[in-house]
Order: sequence, then structure tokens, then C-alpha cells
Amino acid sequence: AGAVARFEARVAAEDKIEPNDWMPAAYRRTLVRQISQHAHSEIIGMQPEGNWITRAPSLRRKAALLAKVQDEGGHGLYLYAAAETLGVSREELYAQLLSGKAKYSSIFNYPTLTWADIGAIGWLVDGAAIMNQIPLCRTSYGPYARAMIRVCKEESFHQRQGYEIMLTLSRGTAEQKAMAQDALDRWWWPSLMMFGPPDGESQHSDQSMRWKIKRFTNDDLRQQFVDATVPQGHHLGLTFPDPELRFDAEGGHWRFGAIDWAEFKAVLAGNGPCNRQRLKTRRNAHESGAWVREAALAHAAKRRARAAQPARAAE
Amino acid sequence: AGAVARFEARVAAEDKIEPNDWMPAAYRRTLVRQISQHAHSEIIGMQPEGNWITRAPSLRRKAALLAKVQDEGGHGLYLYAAAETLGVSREELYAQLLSGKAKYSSIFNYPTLTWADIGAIGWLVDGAAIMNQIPLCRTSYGPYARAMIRVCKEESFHQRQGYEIMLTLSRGTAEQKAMAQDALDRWWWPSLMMFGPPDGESQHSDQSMRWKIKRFTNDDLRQQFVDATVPQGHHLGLTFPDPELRFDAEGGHWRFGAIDWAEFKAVLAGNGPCNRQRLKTRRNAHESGAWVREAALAHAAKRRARAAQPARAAE
Amino acid sequence: MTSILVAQDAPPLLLHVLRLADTALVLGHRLSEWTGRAPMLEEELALANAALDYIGQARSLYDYAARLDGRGRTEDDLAYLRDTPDWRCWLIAELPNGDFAHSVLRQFLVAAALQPYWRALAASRDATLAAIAAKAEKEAAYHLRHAGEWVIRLGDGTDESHRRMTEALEDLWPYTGEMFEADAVEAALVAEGVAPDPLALRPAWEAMVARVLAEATLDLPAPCAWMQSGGRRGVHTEHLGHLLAVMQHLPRSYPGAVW
Amino acid sequence: MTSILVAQDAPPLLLHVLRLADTALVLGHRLSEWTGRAPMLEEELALANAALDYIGQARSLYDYAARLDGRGRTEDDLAYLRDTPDWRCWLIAELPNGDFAHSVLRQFLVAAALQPYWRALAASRDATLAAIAAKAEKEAAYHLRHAGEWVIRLGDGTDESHRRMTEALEDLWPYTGEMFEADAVEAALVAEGVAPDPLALRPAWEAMVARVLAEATLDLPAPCAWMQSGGRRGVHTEHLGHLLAVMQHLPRSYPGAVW
Repeated sequence: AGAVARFEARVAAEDKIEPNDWMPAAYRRTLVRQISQHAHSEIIGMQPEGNWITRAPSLRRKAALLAKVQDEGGHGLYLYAAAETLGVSREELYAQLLSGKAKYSSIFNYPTLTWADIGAIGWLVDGAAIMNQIPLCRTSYGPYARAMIRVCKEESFHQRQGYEIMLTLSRGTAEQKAMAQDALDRWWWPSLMMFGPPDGESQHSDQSMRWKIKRFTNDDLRQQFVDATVPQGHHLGLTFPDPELRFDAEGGHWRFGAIDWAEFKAVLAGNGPCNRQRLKTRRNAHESGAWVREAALAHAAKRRARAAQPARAAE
Repeated sequence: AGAVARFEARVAAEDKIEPNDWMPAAYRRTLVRQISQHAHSEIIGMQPEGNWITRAPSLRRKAALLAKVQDEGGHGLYLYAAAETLGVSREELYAQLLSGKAKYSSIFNYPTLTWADIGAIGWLVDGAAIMNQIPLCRTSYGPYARAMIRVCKEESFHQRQGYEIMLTLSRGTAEQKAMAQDALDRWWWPSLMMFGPPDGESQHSDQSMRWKIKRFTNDDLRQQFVDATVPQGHHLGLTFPDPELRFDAEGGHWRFGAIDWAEFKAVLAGNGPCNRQRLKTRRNAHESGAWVREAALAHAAKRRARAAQPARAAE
Repeated sequence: MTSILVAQDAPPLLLHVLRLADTALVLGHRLSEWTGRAPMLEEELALANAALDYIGQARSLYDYAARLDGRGRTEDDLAYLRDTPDWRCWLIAELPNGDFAHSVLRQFLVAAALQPYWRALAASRDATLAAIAAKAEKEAAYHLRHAGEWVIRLGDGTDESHRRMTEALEDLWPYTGEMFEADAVEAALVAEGVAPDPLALRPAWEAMVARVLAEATLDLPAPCAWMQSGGRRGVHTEHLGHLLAVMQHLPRSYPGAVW
Repeated sequence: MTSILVAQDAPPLLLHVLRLADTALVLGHRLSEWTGRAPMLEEELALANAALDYIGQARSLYDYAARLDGRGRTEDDLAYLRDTPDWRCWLIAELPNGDFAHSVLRQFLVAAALQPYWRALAASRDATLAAIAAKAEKEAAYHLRHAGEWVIRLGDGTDESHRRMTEALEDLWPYTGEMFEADAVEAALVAEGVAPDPLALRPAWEAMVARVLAEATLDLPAPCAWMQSGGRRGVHTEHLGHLLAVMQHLPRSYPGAVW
């Protein structure tokens, strides 16, 4: 109990908890779950955007998109590394993803249907992710906080890129404008769902707030996102697919309509448009690459054996 | 020896030899080789044209091309059936194709690079095939002759279709004309090679002529093809890629330049642009379909067993 | 501006004909992709045959749609110059072929819905649609029989084929619900006696599927499972765009050319 | 008329820059197709890195080609508005990825040719080309090292990986001869000191390949085997057309739009 009190005091004092420090089992568990889910989301998140790499409409966009998807893979890698400091192996975590046991952000179970979706993902999905992640740069667990600082820097670059795509489209031909509007129509509500269930229904919130893993509630972050994003959409000349959206001058907030939580739950339960496809793609890659990983191990073993040989001979 | 004499007399009298008739072993061997090579050519020949089914530029062309490729498969099937009347199984013949032991027409080892190639194949390749095959409608072996009658009828329809594609392109935009010319440039010489090596070097010719398996020499057929085709090409407004091509008014023939037999031999030896690809495609299809064929057999066996069950119970 | 948009507020009949056409063409295109790749030659030809049936249906339907549209467009304009969001096919049609199990199962599940649909549509008050449907019904009946036999053969074949059919069923089942949805567009046509109510045809489909899956020793999935939907609203899978990129390449590259 | 043709009788320098650009872009495109499909995450990122290098090289080269062309075309016009016969890449670049063995072996065989080529080209009398080459040489050196390590690892790994590498070597070898061909276009540039003679660089390539294959316990194919060729004349494999259909779909569908 003394350890718990000391731990909580450190957290309260905004001290960073480091891998070798004592921490409550539940803290460790929560972090492993959250960090690995975040890592999985980066990895699965490569797919919807990856879907447009071969069809990007200019060389500049092609290079930028490929670099962005590559960044996401990189984020996945250092988030796995952060999780590993808590005593789980990346293989274990990755196996949980492939088996469907671990979750990842539901937003990546929606399909990318036009080039405008690449803009919308950058603008809205990365925008929402940043809103979630900026507070995590100050989260109580050191390795996680440091990983998030790097992630956030790159994400905000991606977000600007996405907005710039939307801007180009909304200043383009009638067809391009229609494409941009259609993308906003499809991505707006799922982006709002990215902040998770309403505060009343959120399972892990209270303790996470106390442990400073989390610093704002889901609803707070969602409102921040809406407030930041709606003026950007208006600047694009686009209409949000929400007839109830209006500015509340008194509160200083954009008020929005009711979220379809039935859809949120269905997608979370595995019934989104692309859940099966996303996991299958990664499973197929993993299975059809098994011979490569085995060969790499076999070769490394041969090398070690050869390196040991002359040494023994010299004995 | 009496049997041989009687056989040869029947052939000389233009009698058809039928499956149950006596025939020299060499006659049988020659026919099996020739018919199965022809069947293989139809099957492999589906690939270069099949390559454009998904990219055919209009629904009418798409349907016509798919139907044509399907016809080729059908030709393959009844040619295999004709070969089977000579006491070999289709499985055996097909295995020879997949192993690379059996030959097929080298023309199908060239790639189809633009839509005009579909026109050029119909016009030139089917045109050359018909030239080769019309005499085969009167070949001495009955089942082969009857199969060829059906094949020839469909091929001449394909040939007209191909010419019509070339005509449309050569009456089209500058780019379409260039496409048609480029296709003629690439397919002309390989089409001439379809008639096989010059008479002096042809291995099987003499005996095949005597047995009325063959009725014209390679060079004769080649000349007939050139004479028929050059005016068609001129009607299209295209130029043949042969600076020596000229009309010999005295002989009444179009004289053409020297054929590059080194290329012919290289392609025949397996080094054409697509030899490996063509066989791999068929091998992959065969291998990845093994489970289907096994399942069909297993199911049929189950059915038979079930059908036998009540009969036995009733005994 | 080369993209030919048929607005969502076009007349219901035009929209509906286009939906039927899009599903037929996309299915035909997918089946045609089997050319050169089938497990046996006879099946390769059978798949090509079915592809030709679907492409033929699509042509009749696009031709009718173009006439209903009345702005001088052709069947090819409708097939080759519309981008993904303007397509109205069922999602199940656009899924990649997968292995032979996936392909014959899709062929079966779709034909089991289309055959009764065409039969009912053959009684449409719209004479053109009725004539197209009468012909398509015969084709669908053949597809249904042929594919159904394969479902049984592979379901009740080897362990491997049973496993593959089970996986195919899991993959495809969520896309079957969409075949029985009717939105306002369709409701209007149902009210006028121009089109049958797809929901009314569902029991026949369920009975057929239950019978064949039982004979194939495959478990019938829960019919009320979560279903995918969106094709009728232009919200597709990620696969359609790739299919269209290939299919439309030539007409898109040489605008105005005649082939 | 949207197809941008660079006639075969264009200035040799323009043609040559375009050839280098086409090979770089097509290779970059192929590598980018691995995204989401690689055997391990680290390699997926490494492949994407190489893809980015190639696409970057292509952009510099197209940009230079567009300036040499002098008719107001952009890098994107050259990449997105030319049809198959106008492309000038090596055939080896356009072959489908195949399995990981095929992809790393291609990466190795090509980098082993490109690295000495870029190094020699960095001494070109053409300052722009020399600058592009100097940068590309560093990238190629890294690709060569990375892919070479994989060739060794997989060749001298398991029986399965050895078998796959052997098959990849048989498949790709016939496409290596083309990398050392020099036609009249190139000869003209060699004479002027603008480009190196690829044939002179062949011994270095052969030595590198022999060394790595030996360490990989793979048999060196006969160097004088029959070779495929045609990319420099616009006579390609059947694969390039499919790649371009996908790559060019958007700019072809929306002519004149800015993205």
C-alpha cells in the first residue's frame, strides 16, 4: 500500500514513471492495452491510405502519401517498442492483433473510395488523432509520453497535408468539389466516434484520469475537435452532414447532432465495412511471409555457427 | 505389309481413316503429335487475347473478345477429343503441355501490348491459322478432319472480326492509326513464321504429304497467306514492315524479304518474350485448382457409394 | 468533364435500370477474370459463358437506361465514363473473385436471388424491362443450377474443399442482405407495378439457400447477422475502384475515340 | 488528344532522360505495391523507403525531361499521359512483384547495375544529369547493400527459401541483358561524354552478382543465355499496361484537373 501511495504521489506531482519503476498491475495493464491498441491502429491504418498509393493522381501526391503511410508504420514500431518496456513482446501483441483479440481504432474499418478520402483522412482522422494524442505527450508513463511527442509532430504535418488536399479539391472542378463533399459526408461521423463512447459509458476513464494516462474526457476532446474543425470545413466551402450543427455563441461551442452509437458498436464488434478485409490482409501478409522470417532465422543461426567454428578450432 | 498397302490405297483414294481402322504406328504418332499441338495452341492461345478482356474498350468488343477466347477453349476441347480417339488420354497430353515437353504454336509467345494487337491477332494470326487449317478439313483422319471443319468456320468469323477491329482503328484517330501500324509491325513477321520452317528444313513434311495429313508445303501456304493478306493491309492504309515486299506481276505473287529464322528458333526453344509466362499461368491454374478436381472426384465417389447403399440394403 | 453522372434525383426507373445493369456488368467482369485461371477447362468455359450472359444483360439494360436518360448517351458512356461513387451495383458483385469456392458460392447466392427476381420482373408493366427479364431469367436459372451443383460438390467433397467453402460462406454472407433491400427509388417502382418487391422474394431465396447448403453439409449462417450495404447509394468496397481503373482505361485515355 | 507522345526522333538527351525516369518510376511503383503486404514490418518500411527513392529520382528526371522538351509539359504529364508503347523502361522493372524472393532479387540485380551507372553518370558533362546521378548513386548503393543481404539470407537460409530464390533467378535472369544494351540514342550520348557506356560497366555488375550469388549458395546462370529486350523500343511485357491502367486512372478520368 505504501508503494501505491508513493506511486500516486509521483503521478500527482507530474513525475514521469519509467520502465524500472514500481507501478500498480492495473496501471501496467491499462498502458499495455492502450499503447498496443494505438500501435495496432497505426499498422492497420496503413491500409485505407495504402489503397491509393498506386493511384495517387500526381507524383508529388504519390510520394507524400507513400511517405505518410511509411510514417504510420514507423509510429507502430516505436509504440510497440514503448509497450515492450512494460514487459510484453511485440510478437505477442502482434499475434493478438492478427487473432482479432486486440482492438484497433474502428475508423480504419471504413473504405477509401475516392482520392478525396485521402484528404479527408488527413484532415479529419489525423486531426481527431492529434486531439487525442496531444495530452498523451504529457501522460504519466515516460516512454509512452516520449513516443507520443514524436508521433504528434508527424501527425500534425499529415493533418496539414490532408487539409491541403481538401483545399485543392474544393478549389478545383465541380467533380472535385463533389468528391470532397462526398468524403466529408462519409468521414465526419466516424471521426466523431474516434473519441470513444460518451463519458457516461466509458469504462476505463476514471482511473485513467487519476493516473494521468488520460487528461481529458472523451466528450471534452470530441467538442474540442468539432470546435477546431467546423470552421476549417466552412473555409473549404463544404457542408457538414449534420442538420443540427450550429454555433452556440453563449457557450462558444459548435453544437452537433446525436451520434449513431449503434453503428459505432457494430463496427467495434467486427461488422464494419472493412473489418474482415483489414485483418485478412495483414494475416495473409504474415502467413505468406512466414518462409522469409524462417529463412532469416535459419541464416542467422548458420552465421553464428560459422562464427563459432574457427573459435572452437582455435581452442 | 498388306495392311500398309491397303491403308495407303485408302488414303490415296481419299477415303477417311476412322479410329477403329488399322493405321501405321507412325501415322498415329504423327497425328497425335499434330492434333495435340494444335489443341495446346488453342489453350495457350487464350492467354494473349485473354489479357485484354478486362480492358476491352466497349461492351460490344468485350463480349466478342470473351466469346472468341471461349471458342478457342472449345476448339481445344474437341481437338483433345479427336486426339483421344487415337488412344491417348487428355490428361496425358495436358501433362505434356504443362511439363514443357509438348509444343504449341510459337506465335502465342508474343505479348499483346495494345488493343490493336487484338485486331492484329484476329486478322493475321487467325488468318494464317485458317490458311493452315482449310486443307486439314480434308485431312485423311476422319475425326481430325471433322473437328477442323468446325474450327475453320469459327476461325474465319474471328478473322473477319479482327480485320474489322483493324479497319476501325485505321479509320480512327491518329493515335489509333499509330496503334494499328505498330501492331502490324510487331505481328507481321511472327505470323509468317507460323507456317513453320522453309520446305527444305521441314522435318515431317514428306510423309505427312503422302499420308494426306498435310496437303501443301509450308512455303506454299506462307505464300498463299502473303498474297491474301498484303492487299488487305493496303486497304487498311498500313505499311508492312518489309522493305523488300513487292508485287511480282509475272508470277502473280507478293514477294517478301528474308525471315529471321534465328528468332523463330529462339522462340521455339523457349526463349520468346512470353514462353515462361504462358506455361506458368497454366501451371499455376492447374496447381491452384487441384483441390477443386480432387473435391469433385471425392464427391462423385460419395454419391456412388450412397447410390449403392440402398441397393445393397434391399438385397 | 468526362465523368457522366446520373444524379440521384433522376427518375426511379432510370436509376433502377442502371442498378441492375451495374450489378450485371460488374459480375460479368469478375467472372471474365477467370479466363486462363480456372481449375479445369470445362469450368473456364462455363464461367466465360456466365460472364457473357451477364455482359449481355448489362448491354440491354444500359441501352435502355441510355434511352430513358434521353441525352444521347450510349451503353458505353454509361459503362466507361462513370467513376466509383456513381456506380450502383451490389457490393457482393464487386468483391474480388477469391478462390474457386468464393466464386461459385457468389455465383450461387446471387443467382438464387436474381432468378426469382427476373421471373417476377418479367411480369413488369414496363414492356422493355419485362422482355429483358424474361431472357435473363432463363440464364439465371442455368447459373443457379450450375453453381448450386458446385456448392454441393465442394461442400460435400474433401476436408479441404469443405473448409474453403466454409470460409467463403463467412466472407460472403454479410453481403447477401443488400440483395433484398428496397429504398424509396425501388418502392416507387413497386407501387407502380414496374418492379417486384425484393423483400417478398426473400423467403424463396432463403429456402433455396437452406436446401443447397444442407445438401452441401454446410452450416447455414444466421440470416439476421449484421449485413453490409451501400452499393445502391454509391458507397462501395475498396475493390470497385481498382476494377474500374482497369476496365475504363482505354476509353478514359482516348476520349471520343470509336473502337 | 490526351496521349503525350515523345517521338522516337526526339533529341537523344531527352529520350535518355525519359528512359531513366521511366525505369525509376515503374520500379518505385512496383515497390510501393508491397505496402501492407510485406513479410515483416521493418521490411515493409524499407521497401517503401526504396520506393520513395525511386519516385524521387523519377521526379527529378521527368522534370528535366519536361524542360528539355520545352513544350510546357510537366513531370505529371509525362508520367500520367503516355500509353504503353511510349514508355521506355527496362522490362525487368515492370515485371510483377512475385514473392519476396523475386522482389529482393530484382532489387539487387537492378541496383547492382544502377549504382555503377549513376556513379559514372555523376561525371557527365551535363551538369543537371550529373547532379541527379550523384544523389541517386548514394541511394542505389544503399539499395544494393540491403537487397544483397537479403539475397544472401534467403539463398543461404532454408530449403524453401533457397528453392524460391532459385526460381526467382531463373525468372529474372533473361531480363538482365537489357540493362547493358546501348542503341544509337545512347551511343550518341556516350560519344559526347554525356552518358557512360553501359557495356563498359557490365564487368563490375558481373563481379558483384557472382560474389553475392556465391555467398548465397546460388548457381550463377550462364551470362550469355538468351536475353529479353524491348523496353527501350517501347516493346514491353504484358504487365506494364495493367500497371499504367491503375496508375493513370485519375488523371485520365479528369483531364486538366489539378490535384
